[in-house]
Amino acid sequence: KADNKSTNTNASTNAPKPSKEAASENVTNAPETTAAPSAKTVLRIGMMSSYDVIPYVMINELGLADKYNLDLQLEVFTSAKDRDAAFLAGELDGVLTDYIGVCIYQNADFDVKITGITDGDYVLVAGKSSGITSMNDIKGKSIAISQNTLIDYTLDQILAKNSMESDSVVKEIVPRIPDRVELLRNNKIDLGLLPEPFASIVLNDGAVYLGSANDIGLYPAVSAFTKKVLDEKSEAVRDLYLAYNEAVAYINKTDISSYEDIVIKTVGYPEEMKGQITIEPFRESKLPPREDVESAIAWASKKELCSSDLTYEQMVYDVYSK
Amino acid sequence: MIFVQGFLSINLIWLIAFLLTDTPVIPNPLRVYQSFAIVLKDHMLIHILYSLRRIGAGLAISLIIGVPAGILLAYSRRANRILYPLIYFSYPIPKTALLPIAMLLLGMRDGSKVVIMVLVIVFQVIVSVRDSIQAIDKTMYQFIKSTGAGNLAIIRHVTLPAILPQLLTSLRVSLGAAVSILFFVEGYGTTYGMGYYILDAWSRINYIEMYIGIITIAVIGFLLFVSIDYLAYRICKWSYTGSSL
Amino acid sequence: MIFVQGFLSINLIWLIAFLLTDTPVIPNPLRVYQSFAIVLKDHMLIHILYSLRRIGAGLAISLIIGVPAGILLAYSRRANRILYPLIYFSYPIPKTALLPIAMLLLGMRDGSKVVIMVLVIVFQVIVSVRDSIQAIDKTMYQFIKSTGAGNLAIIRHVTLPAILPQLLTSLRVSLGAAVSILFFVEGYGTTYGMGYYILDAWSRINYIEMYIGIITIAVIGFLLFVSIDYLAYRICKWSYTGSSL
Amino acid sequence: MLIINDLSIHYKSKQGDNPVICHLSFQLQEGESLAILGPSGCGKSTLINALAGSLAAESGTMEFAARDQGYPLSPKQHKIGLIPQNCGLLPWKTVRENCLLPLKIRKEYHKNKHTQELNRLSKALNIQDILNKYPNELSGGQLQRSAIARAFLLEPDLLLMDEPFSALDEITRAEARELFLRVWKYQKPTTILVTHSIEEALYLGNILSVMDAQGGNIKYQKNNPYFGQLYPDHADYLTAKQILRQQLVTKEEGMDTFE
Amino acid sequence: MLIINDLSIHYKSKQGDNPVICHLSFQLQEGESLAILGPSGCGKSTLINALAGSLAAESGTMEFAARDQGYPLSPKQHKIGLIPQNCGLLPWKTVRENCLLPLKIRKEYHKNKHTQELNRLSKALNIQDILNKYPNELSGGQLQRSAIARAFLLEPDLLLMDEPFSALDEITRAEARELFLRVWKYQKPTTILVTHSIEEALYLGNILSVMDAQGGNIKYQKNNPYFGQLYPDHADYLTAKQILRQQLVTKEEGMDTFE
Ligand SMILES: Nc1ncnc2c1ncn2[C@@H]1O[C@H](COP(=O)(O)OP(=O)(O)OP(=O)(O)O)[C@@H](O)[C@H]1O
Ligand SMILES: Nc1ncnc2c1ncn2[C@@H]1O[C@H](COP(=O)(O)OP(=O)(O)OP(=O)(O)O)[C@@H](O)[C@H]1O
Ligand SMILES: [Mg+2]
Ligand SMILES: [Mg+2]
Repeated sequence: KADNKSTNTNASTNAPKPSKEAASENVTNAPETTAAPSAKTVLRIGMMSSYDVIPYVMINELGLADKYNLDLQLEVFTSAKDRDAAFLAGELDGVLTDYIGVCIYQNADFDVKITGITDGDYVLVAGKSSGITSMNDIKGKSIAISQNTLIDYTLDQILAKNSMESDSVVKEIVPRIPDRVELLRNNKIDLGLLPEPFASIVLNDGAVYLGSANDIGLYPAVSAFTKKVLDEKSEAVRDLYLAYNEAVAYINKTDISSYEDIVIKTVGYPEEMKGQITIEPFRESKLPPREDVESAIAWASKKELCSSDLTYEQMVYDVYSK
Repeated sequence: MIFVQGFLSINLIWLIAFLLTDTPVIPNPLRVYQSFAIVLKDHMLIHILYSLRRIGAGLAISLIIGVPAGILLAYSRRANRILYPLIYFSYPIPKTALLPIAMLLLGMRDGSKVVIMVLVIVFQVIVSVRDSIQAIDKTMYQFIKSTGAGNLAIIRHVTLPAILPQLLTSLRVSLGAAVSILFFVEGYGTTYGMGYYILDAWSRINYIEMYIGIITIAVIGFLLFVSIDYLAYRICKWSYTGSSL
Repeated sequence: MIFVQGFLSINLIWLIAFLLTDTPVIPNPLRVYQSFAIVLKDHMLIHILYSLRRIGAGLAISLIIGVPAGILLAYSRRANRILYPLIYFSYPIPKTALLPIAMLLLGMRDGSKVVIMVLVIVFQVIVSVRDSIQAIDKTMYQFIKSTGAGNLAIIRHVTLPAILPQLLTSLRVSLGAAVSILFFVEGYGTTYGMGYYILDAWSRINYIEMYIGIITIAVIGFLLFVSIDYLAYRICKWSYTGSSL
Repeated sequence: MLIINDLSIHYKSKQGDNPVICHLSFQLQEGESLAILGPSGCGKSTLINALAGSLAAESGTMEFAARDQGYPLSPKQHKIGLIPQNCGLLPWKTVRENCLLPLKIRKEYHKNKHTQELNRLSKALNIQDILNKYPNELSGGQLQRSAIARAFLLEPDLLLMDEPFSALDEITRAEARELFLRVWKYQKPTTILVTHSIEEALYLGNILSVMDAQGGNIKYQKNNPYFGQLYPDHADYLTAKQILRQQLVTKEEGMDTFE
Repeated sequence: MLIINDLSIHYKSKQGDNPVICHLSFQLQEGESLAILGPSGCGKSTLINALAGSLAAESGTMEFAARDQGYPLSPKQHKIGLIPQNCGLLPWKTVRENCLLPLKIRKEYHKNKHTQELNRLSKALNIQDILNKYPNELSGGQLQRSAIARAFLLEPDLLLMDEPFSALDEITRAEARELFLRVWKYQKPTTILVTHSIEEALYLGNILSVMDAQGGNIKYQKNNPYFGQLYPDHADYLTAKQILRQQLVTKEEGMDTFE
C-alpha cells in the first residue's frame, strides 16, 4: 500500500487543484459500497502514456477513487510488450488497450474482456517536405508504424475507406512513436499515423493533416479486464466506470485551463504547447459497437493473430449486467 | 583533471555534431547545460539513487554467484561436465526476452529488474572468471600445494589474487552492461531511476531532458569507473611495482 | 555430446517450471518442439542468416577498432591522455538511447543496426585489451627489445600472443552482448532476423513461437561459443601444454 | 623414513606421453641428507615436485614417517619444506608474506616466535632490506635467498631443495651452505638436495646419488665420508669427485661431440 | 669498442627511487670478453638489461662501435645477443621459433644456413629433441641451453650473458663453455659475461672485474692471463682465485655474521 504513491500519477503541487465540490455535483448515482471504507479495493491498470489516460488520471485527481472506495493504481509502461508481460504475469487487473490487443489476448488463451471504450484519435499526417498534400498522393509512400497493432489496423481501415489496398503504402516497422516522429520530421519517412500528443507536435511543425481514425468513425481503443478480475471484483470495476463517467463529465464541462497541467504531464505534451491544447469531448464509457469489434476480429484473423471463430460475445463483458 | 578532459572532449564532439546537423535530436549542448539547473529539481538525486541501488544489487548478486561458479567450473571436472553445457547454452539466450517469466515469478518491481540484470551480467562474470583461471601459470600452484593447502587456501592465496586484475576488468565491462540494461528494466513498473528518466523524456520528445539524463548517467558511470581503477591500483599493488619498462 | 547434455538440462528445468506454474508464459516444452516443424517453414534459415550477418559485421568492426585502440591506450602515454577520459566517459552512456541519432544519420537499415552494436561492443573490447596488456609480465618484453624489434614486431610477437586468451574471453563476452543487442536493433526497420522473429512473436503473445526463436538463438550461440573454444584450443596450443597439474 | 617404491611419472602432452621417471625405488633414513646429481633434464625437478605433492605420480607409492606421523607421504600430513628451482614466490605477496604463508596455511604461525626467527634467518641470508618488497622487484639471487628463508622458517620434517644455491655468488653461497648445515644439525629434517655442483653435493649430502639421463633411475649411490667438510685435503676426496664426474657423463654425449 | 660513460640506473617504485647503478664508467675493446663477478643483488643483471636496451638509463651514455656501425649503442643499430638470467624464452613459441625469432625480426633469416647452424648448435648443446617443445615443457637447464643456442645463432656483435650456465650440470656446463670459446674465437663478439663462478670467470673472461655491492661500480678490474686455460697448475692461479674471492666479500657482512 505504501508504494502506490510512487505509481499514482500525482499532479504537481503548483497546478491549480480542481475543485472536488465541482466534481461531486455531477454525481447522480451514489455508489452502493458494501465494503468498509477502510478496505479499498485495489485496481491495477496498465497503460501507455497517451491521451486516453486523461479521465483515469482525473479519477484520482478529483478524489473520485476515494469516493468509490477504490485504490486505483495506474501503471505506466513504455512498451506494449512490457505491459502485456506484466498483465500475463498477473501484475495487472486491467489494461488500456484496443480491439487488436484483446484479439491477441484471446488467441493466447488469456481471457480478457472489453469492458469499456476510451477516446483517442490517430491522425494520418504527411511530412512537411514530402510533397504529399492529400490522400491521393500517398500511394507507394513510406510510413512508419508498429506491426500487428491498432495502428496497423487503423491504417488499413483508413486506406480501405480511400479505396486503397493495405500494401499500397510501404510499411516500415519502428516500434517507438517518438522515433517515428523524428523520422517524419527529418524526411526519412513520408507518412505517420500518430496519436496525441505527437500528432499536434508534428502538425504544429508544418506536417500535413490527411485524415484520422475518428474521421472515419473508428474508435479502436478500449479498456479491458481479465475475466478472473471481473468475476472477483465486479463491483469495483463497475464503480470504476461510474467514476470514469463522472471524470468525463467534469472534463467535458470544465474549461481546460483548470486541469491543463495534469493533461500536459499525463499525455506528455511539450511545455511550449501550454495554452494551445484542446480537448475533444470524451464519451461516457460503454461497450463498443458490434460491427467495429467484428471488423477488427476479421482483420486480426486474416493476419493470423486470432481465430476467425472469435465472437463479439467472447470479446466483451457488460459490467452493469450484474 | 581527467574528468574535465573527457567531459570537454565529448562536448566538443557533440558541439561539432550539433553544428553539422540540424535536427532536434542533437540539441545545442549549451542549451542542455543551461537547462540543467531547472531540471535538478526533478528529484534527480532520487532517480540516481534508485538506479544505483539496482545496479549495486545486480552487480553484487552477479559477483556472489558468478565468481564461485567460475571457480567451480575451472577446477572441478564434474562441475564442468554439468555446468559447462548449461552455461554455454543459456548465455546466448536474450535475457530481455525472459521478461515475461521474470515478471511472473518476481513481479514488476525491483525483483524482476534485478533478476534480469543479474541474468545478463552473471554469465559474463562466470565466463571471464573461468577463462582467467585457466590462464593462470601452472607453476603458481606448485609451491602452495607443497604446504598442504586445501582447496580453499589455494583459491584464497593463488586463484583470487591471480585473477583479480581480470576480475576488475570484468567488473568494468559488467558495469557498462548494467547501465545499458538499466535502460530496459526501468521502462516498466517504476517512475524512478535514470533509465526511466531518459525513457520518459524520450517518449515526450524532450531531447534536452533526455540528454541531461544521458550526461548524468555518463558522469556517474565515469565516477564508478574511476573508482574501480583506483581500487585496482590499491589492491593490485604488486603488479604496479617493478614496472620501470 | 556436450550439446545434448546442455540441451537436455535446460529443457528439464523448463519442464519442471512448466509443471509448477500454470500460465501461458511458460508453455510446455514438448508442445514447443512439436511446433518446431510447422515453424521451420517460416524462413527460419533466412532469419538466422540475417542475424548472423549483423553479428558478424558488428563483432568484426568492433575488433578492428577495439584491438588497436586498446593497444594504443595501453602503450602510448599521449593516446592514453586523450582517449582514456573519452572512453571512460562514453562507455557508460546507454548506447540504445542514441538510436534516434543513429537512425537519422544512417537510416533504419543495417547501417544504424551495426553501428549501435559496435558502440555497445567496442568499449568492452577496448577496455579488456587495455587491461590485459597492462597485466602482461614486464619481463616478457626484455628479450624482444634486445633484438631491436620495433613496436609492430613487439605487438606481433609479444602483445598479441600474450593477450590472445583474454581476447578470446572478450570475444565470448562480446558475442553474448551482440546477441542481446540484436534483440534491440532488429526491432525496427527490418522483418528479418532472429531478434525480429522473437519480438514479433512476443508482441503477438505467441509464446510458443517466441520460445522457438529463443531456442534457435541459444543453439546458434552455443555453436559459436564452442567454435571459439575450439579456436582457443588451436591457437593457444602453448598454454595447454605442460599442464599436468 | 622416506620409502619410494616403484615410482613412475609421465608428462602428458599432445605429442604423447613423455615418461620421465620409470619404476624408481629408493629409501632414505629419517634425518639423512641425500644429494642428487644428474644431467640436465633427467628428471630431478620432476622427482622433487612429485615428493612435494604438486605433481601426480603415474604409479608407485611414496611413504614417509617422521615424528610418528603415518604414511603415505602427503603435504597435508607432513611438513614439507620446498625450495623449487624457480623459487616459487607468489608475485602478489611481499617476501615477508611469502615466508610466513606456509606457516599460516598450516595454522602454526606464532607471531613473536616466527618474527624473531625470520629476522635471524634474513640477517644470515642478508635479505633484511627486501622483506617488504614484491618478488618482481628482486634480483635472481635475492629471490633464491627468500625461498631458502621460507623453507627453513617452516622447520620442516622433509626438506626438498632444487638447486637452492645456483644463483648465489660464492660468498653468499658459502654462507647459505653453512646456514643449511646449522639448520640441518639442529632440526635434523630428512633432506633431498638437487645440485649441479659436485663439491656442493660432497659438502652437504651424507648420501650421494647420481640420476640416470634416461628413465630417471638412480644409477649410483654411496655414503659420503666428506659430509660437512670444506676442502678436505684428503687425496680420496679428489678421487670421489672424479668418480662422480664420470658418473655424470652419459654414453651418447661426451667431449667427442665437440666437432 | 664499448664505452660506458657516467651511467646511472634507478628503479622507480612506490616506496621511492632505488638507485642501483650510480655513475658507472668503463670501456671494453672490440672483441674482448669481460667477466663480471659481484655479490647477489649488486646490479649485474640491471647493467646487462640496460646494455640490451630493455631498461632505460637515468643518465649517462652507452656507445658501441663494431664493423663501422655508429654509436650510441642501440638494439636497432647493433646486433645484440642476450642470454637473460631468466632465459627469456617466449612461452607461446617453440624452442626452434624462439631461436629463430631474433633473426626474423632483424630480417636476416636464411632458411638453409640457419637451419643447418641451429642443428649444429643444438647438437652441441644436446637440445635436438626439444626444439619443437614449448618452454613450459622444459627443465631449467634445457631452458638455459635453448637461450644459449638462440644467442649464438644470431652471431652477435655484442654478446651479453647473464649467468648463462648456472642451471647446467658440470658435464653440460663444460661442453657449453667450450662451445662459447669456439664461438668467441670464431666470431670475436665483444662479450660481457656475468657469472658467480670464479673459475668460470677465470676461464672465460680475458678481463675480470668485480662489482661493488653498493652503487654498482666496478671496484676491481684486471686482465686475466688464464683465459681459456682449464685447471692451470700455476701457483698464481690459486692466488688469483683467492684475490677475487676476497674482493667479493663486502665489509658489512662476512663469515662473522654467522652466529
Ligand atoms: N611440464 C612439463 N611438461 C612436459 N614435459 C616436461 C615438463 N617439465 C619437464 N618436462 C620434461 O621432463 C624431463 C625432466 O625434467 P626436469 O625438470 O625434471 O629435469 P631436471 O632433472 O630438473 O633438469 P635440470 O637440471 O635442467 O633442471 C625433461 O626432459 C623435460 O623436458
Ligand atoms: N624491477 C625492479 N624493480 C625494483 N628494484 C629492482 C628491480 N629489479 C632489481 N631490483 C633491485 O635492484 C638491485 C640489483 O638487481 P640486479 O637484478 O641487477 O642484481 P644482480 O646483480 O643481477 O643480482 P643476482 O646476482 O642476484 O642476480 C637489487 O637490489 C634488486 O632488489
Ligand atoms: Mg630441474
Ligand atoms: Mg642477476
